[in-house]
Amino acid sequence: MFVLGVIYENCTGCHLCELACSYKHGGTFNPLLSRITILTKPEVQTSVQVYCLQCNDAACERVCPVDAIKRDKSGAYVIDYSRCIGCRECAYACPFGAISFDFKARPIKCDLCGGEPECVDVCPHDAIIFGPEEKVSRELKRAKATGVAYGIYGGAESPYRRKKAEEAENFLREIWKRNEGLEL
Amino acid sequence: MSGKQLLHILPERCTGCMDCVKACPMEEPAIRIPKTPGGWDIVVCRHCSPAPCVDACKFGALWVKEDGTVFLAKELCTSCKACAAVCPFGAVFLGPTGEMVKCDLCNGEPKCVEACKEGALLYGGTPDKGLARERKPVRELLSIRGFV
Amino acid sequence: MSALSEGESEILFIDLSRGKAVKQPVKPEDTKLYLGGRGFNSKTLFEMLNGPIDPLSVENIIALGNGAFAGTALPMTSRLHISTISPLSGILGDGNAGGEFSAMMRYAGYDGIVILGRAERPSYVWIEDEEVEIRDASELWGMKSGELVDTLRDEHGDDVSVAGIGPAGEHLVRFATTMVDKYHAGARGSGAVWATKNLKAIAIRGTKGVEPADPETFYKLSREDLEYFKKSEFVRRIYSVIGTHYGMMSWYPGWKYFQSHLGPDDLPEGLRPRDFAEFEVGRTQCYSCPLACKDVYYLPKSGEYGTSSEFESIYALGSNNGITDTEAILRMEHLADEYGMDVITLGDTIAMARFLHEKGLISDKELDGVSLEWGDAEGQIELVKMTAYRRGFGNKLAEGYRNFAKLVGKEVLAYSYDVKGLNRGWYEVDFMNGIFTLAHATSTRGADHLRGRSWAYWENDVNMDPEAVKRMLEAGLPDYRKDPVGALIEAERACTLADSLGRCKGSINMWFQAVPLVWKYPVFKGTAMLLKAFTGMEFTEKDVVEATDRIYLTEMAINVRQGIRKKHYDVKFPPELAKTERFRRQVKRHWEMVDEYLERRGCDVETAYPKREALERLGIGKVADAIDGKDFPEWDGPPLWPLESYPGGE
Amino acid sequence: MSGGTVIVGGGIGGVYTAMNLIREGFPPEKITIIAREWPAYSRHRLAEFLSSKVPFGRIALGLSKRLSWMGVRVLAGTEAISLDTAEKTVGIKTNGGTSEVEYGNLVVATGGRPFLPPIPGVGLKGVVTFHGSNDVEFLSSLPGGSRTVVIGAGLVGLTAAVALRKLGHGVTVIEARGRILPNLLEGPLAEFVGDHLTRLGIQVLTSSLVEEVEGDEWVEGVRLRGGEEFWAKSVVMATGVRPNSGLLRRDGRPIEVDEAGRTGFPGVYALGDCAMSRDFITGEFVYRPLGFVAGHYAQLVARAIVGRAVADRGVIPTVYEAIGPVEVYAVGLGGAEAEKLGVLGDVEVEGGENWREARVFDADGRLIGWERVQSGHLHSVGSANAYLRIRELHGGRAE
Repeated sequence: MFVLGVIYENCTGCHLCELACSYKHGGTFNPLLSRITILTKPEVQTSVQVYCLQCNDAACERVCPVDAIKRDKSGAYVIDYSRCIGCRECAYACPFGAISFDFKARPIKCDLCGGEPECVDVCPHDAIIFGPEEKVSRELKRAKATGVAYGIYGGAESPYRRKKAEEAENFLREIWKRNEGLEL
Repeated sequence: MSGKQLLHILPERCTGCMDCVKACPMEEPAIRIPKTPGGWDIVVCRHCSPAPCVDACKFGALWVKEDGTVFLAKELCTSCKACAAVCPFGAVFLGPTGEMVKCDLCNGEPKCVEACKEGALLYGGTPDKGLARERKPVRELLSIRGFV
Repeated sequence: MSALSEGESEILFIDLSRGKAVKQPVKPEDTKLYLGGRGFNSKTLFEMLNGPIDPLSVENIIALGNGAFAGTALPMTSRLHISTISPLSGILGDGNAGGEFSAMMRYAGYDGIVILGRAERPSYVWIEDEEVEIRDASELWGMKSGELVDTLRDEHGDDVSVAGIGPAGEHLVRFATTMVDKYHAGARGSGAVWATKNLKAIAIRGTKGVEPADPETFYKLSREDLEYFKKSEFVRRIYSVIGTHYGMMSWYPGWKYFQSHLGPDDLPEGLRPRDFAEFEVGRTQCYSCPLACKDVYYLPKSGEYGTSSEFESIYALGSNNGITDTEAILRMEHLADEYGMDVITLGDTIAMARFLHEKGLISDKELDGVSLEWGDAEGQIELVKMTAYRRGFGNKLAEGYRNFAKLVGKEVLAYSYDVKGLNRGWYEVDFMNGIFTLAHATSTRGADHLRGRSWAYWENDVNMDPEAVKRMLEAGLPDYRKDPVGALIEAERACTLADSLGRCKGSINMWFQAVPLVWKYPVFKGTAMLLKAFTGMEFTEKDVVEATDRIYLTEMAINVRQGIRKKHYDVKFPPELAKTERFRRQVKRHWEMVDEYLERRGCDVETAYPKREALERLGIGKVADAIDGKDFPEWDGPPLWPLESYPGGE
Repeated sequence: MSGGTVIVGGGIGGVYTAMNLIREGFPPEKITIIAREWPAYSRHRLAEFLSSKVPFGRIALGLSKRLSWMGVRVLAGTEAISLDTAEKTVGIKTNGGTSEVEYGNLVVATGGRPFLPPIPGVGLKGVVTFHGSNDVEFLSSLPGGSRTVVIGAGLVGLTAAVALRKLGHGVTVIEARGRILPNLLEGPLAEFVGDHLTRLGIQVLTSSLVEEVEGDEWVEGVRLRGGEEFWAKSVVMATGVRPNSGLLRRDGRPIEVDEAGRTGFPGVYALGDCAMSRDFITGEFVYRPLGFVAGHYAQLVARAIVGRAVADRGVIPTVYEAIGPVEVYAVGLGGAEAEKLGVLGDVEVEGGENWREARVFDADGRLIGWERVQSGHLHSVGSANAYLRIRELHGGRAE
């Protein structure tokens, strides 16, 4: 089963995923119509990513009084709007707030773009990943470990940040060298 | 707000104080808080769209107002209860006088929301991400990550 | 909300004197003529002002513009352009800030906000889509940027964006900034203008979103541009890691008031990118930007979080003052954000004060106990605070670079390395074939690095993608080695374009960033394609170029009314050097280049007024009507007030 | 009054036809309502009228007054006694006098009357139906703690029984067929309701035929075929409704109509408890004396009268009733009705501690009916789902 995961440690809160999502689902750029929501607080570079986890035996599916939510073959719970009565029961049942509403107050939720999630494609920092369950959970763990090393969670000073900056400095010098004598 | 205004319910926050019921200006309160084994449930009209009750009403007594509110015109209602038959939540129900009872959102200023101290009732426009922030795991994450 | 061409977006005029908000639909033809953002702002300023005016008088206006592509998925398009007559320079003063305000404006349905008049009491404006309310802000007055934003978010919700001013603006510090979402500053003194209007902030929430006329094409092109930056090794390994601290290695920051410039191997400990990385706790960026150029830092000594310490703040507050204490520099940068002041003018003004003091041109008596020793970090933190509140010596520093020099005495004006009141240090004309000095001279807001300078010789582009630079040259981009004036004009177009589109150009001074898709469709073809897809109107590369020229000449006309003449296109050197033959030759060369520039721009070579025929060719003959044959009092900086008449001034 | 519309009947069917006509742009002053009783009131509120003693104003339909204000001519206290479809006139009787009213279009909405089975003693004093305000007024005048027998365990009988029980009377319900609510619910669900009625102290007897209502002038009791006797001060006959179709046919059967409520006579329409109606699921015409059916046809007839096209699939029965603590939901066809219409396939029943649910399928396995009974609060029920499913499976959206 393919799943979508968001690596908190990588997310810088640029909101491009929201714009891509709202475009993909309605041809418009409006973060409020996005199926993925990044609540950000840029001043401390922190964010909370709200997105559908496509739970097993999902609450939204169970509570829908008109059976309008069904799991499709990509593993996504998809809302059948020909049946949906807009009672918002699914949104109240979702413990993560991953179901929001459009202008007509219809519930909207992540449908994994039929197996090719656009948000994964646009994310500039590889913070949104999509793949086999085991792989995604491995990535999440690795990111957590990196985050600890990087000092994202506070605690002891980390040599990691300095090292990354040093690498950047060195790479810059490398580029200068490469460009020496460059004919333009 | 360009969208429709919605009354949101978060039953997990309800403590059963009944302030909302007392605050409802209708003769028979249109909001009910039945006890459930795990706590309290909040039964109030969701103002669905497309609402099954509006579809089932053959007397033109239920319609959708411009702001999206599903409105019950008492004058046109015969208490045939077809609406109650198709409402999944029992949110339109038979009152003790034989008349049907249903929330009208107090013309856009719901008194129950004002009365609820627990934040179990919210009122907001759509589209809105407000509800996402209200969910427990999200709130916890927000506080862990230094938002609050 | 859909595309601009349908006239569905509006310009919001907030008249604080009358307590009224008036909306005017954006006409499609205006989009075609002025694009948006800086273009709209300059047009508004030209039309609504009838100069010359005192920037701190009630006549002045502030125009906020979000740029044609605001709120879309085209990366790096969330710059809010803020234009006014600058209290610092007395001419057009504009700057742009990041954050989410510009996207929110678009989502609320506005492509411009114009603030006029003066409110009776401290006020702020709350905007939610169509609803605009002027509210009492007596509780907010005095608040620093961070507290201001937090308070307004408590009131209106976590998702609102706030533009406003800090204490520096309230005290009419002439380089006070408009602060967006706490940490994003728009410079050139607009913050003080807010205060003269009794306006503390605008909080905005938009829900409507934006829909391009041809979403499919627009999104496809946007994705292409995004992918370019995502794939770039330079971005991934340098830019997203050290951001503009890259400049510390690359851009030769000034040392002790431009007495020398630090090369990559001269950087003292404490000023290297790696030193700043020690304080970093994360990276962030403006809305819809993939670059993450901004660091988020934590200051253990004061327990504060801050963000976006940039190259400019490090050189101006740090190296130019001889300060190498990393944490102190970050703290000053943070204080400048909190008070709402421009770090460059702040740092350079203090550096000039140190320099003049060292030369004995400022006596100890005048200092009132303030230390002006090179490298005194703690003392400088104190100076920053004094400046924001105009206390003691800070009251003079608050007048800003050239004005400060004027206060010290006419004779020290020679050490004010400014053009039209704005400071950028000094450079030899021979450096980079004259484009640095020429760019400073021709900038319509005074000496500045963001009006074309670095673009004219592809300074940073070569580091990122030499192949694409080659393609640009092949496509006809003028080569600065052969045609420096042409190169500069083209670069000015690029910057004007970026400001009008809402694209960011500040973070790395790069064509690729400023002009969408230029790496693939040189030079303005990509922009034309995007504009066409977005607005649904026909847009050719020629249209784009003409629009930027129209904007530039309109801005020149604004400055003409403020008293700018050809003599103000001059170039500054330290007075000792200026006397030498070598520099006299360079000055001569500079004026030759200015003449050529004016000629090619369509300006009168004698007066530097834009010529009627050029304006008419661009379809804005009415601009000529406003300046032709008129004589305006000669510019000598903005009118300065008696020091004790400023709020808090002593 | 040529060109005008005359509506015979001041009940739900008549009143709502008038309203819909006005909504369709028909001038109110060209509408005449011939009403024996006025203002119209809702029979659906009789039980509450009885048990909560609400004033009559609360069960009256607010719409009646509104129609008079709008200029609709209401001939109150008037009865239509004859019809000349050739001359397009209706003969009416008012205060002993008779006269004729011309019509352009005629809507027969004469409703139904309670069916009284031929049992000896049904004419005794104290034997009432549960159909009109006078029935309810009599029942509410009974001294507290009286004994009452309700004959017939349909929705009317059971709501009457519960209302009477609430007033403190001793109540016995007698049903001839094998279970209560035989037309509405499947056995296990009926049983569930029965259990709760028993808990309320209502005695329920099924498969019991009443042989005689006993008494001299006033009713004294009821005797069953088995000889068992029940002493009672009053008897409520809730044994069904028959159409008041006399204006159009003599045989006492419901008036036949087409999909728009037209009868065979030009310009004559019929709707409500006096007429047939179309079933959404099967498309068959059936006799279904339920309020919302009248409401449905009131829309269609008005549309047909103003000349708009009517393409209607019929009505999905949607029934809800609170019987004491039990809530009864029924959407679509019940097993009995499905069988009668020849479409019955399977019936599935499931249930929990405080609920039971039945799903009725046709021979092709498509859902045609859904029933549920429950007591106490349950967060949500599947009624909307059943309603949508039935609508989807059988010919799209109901008009």
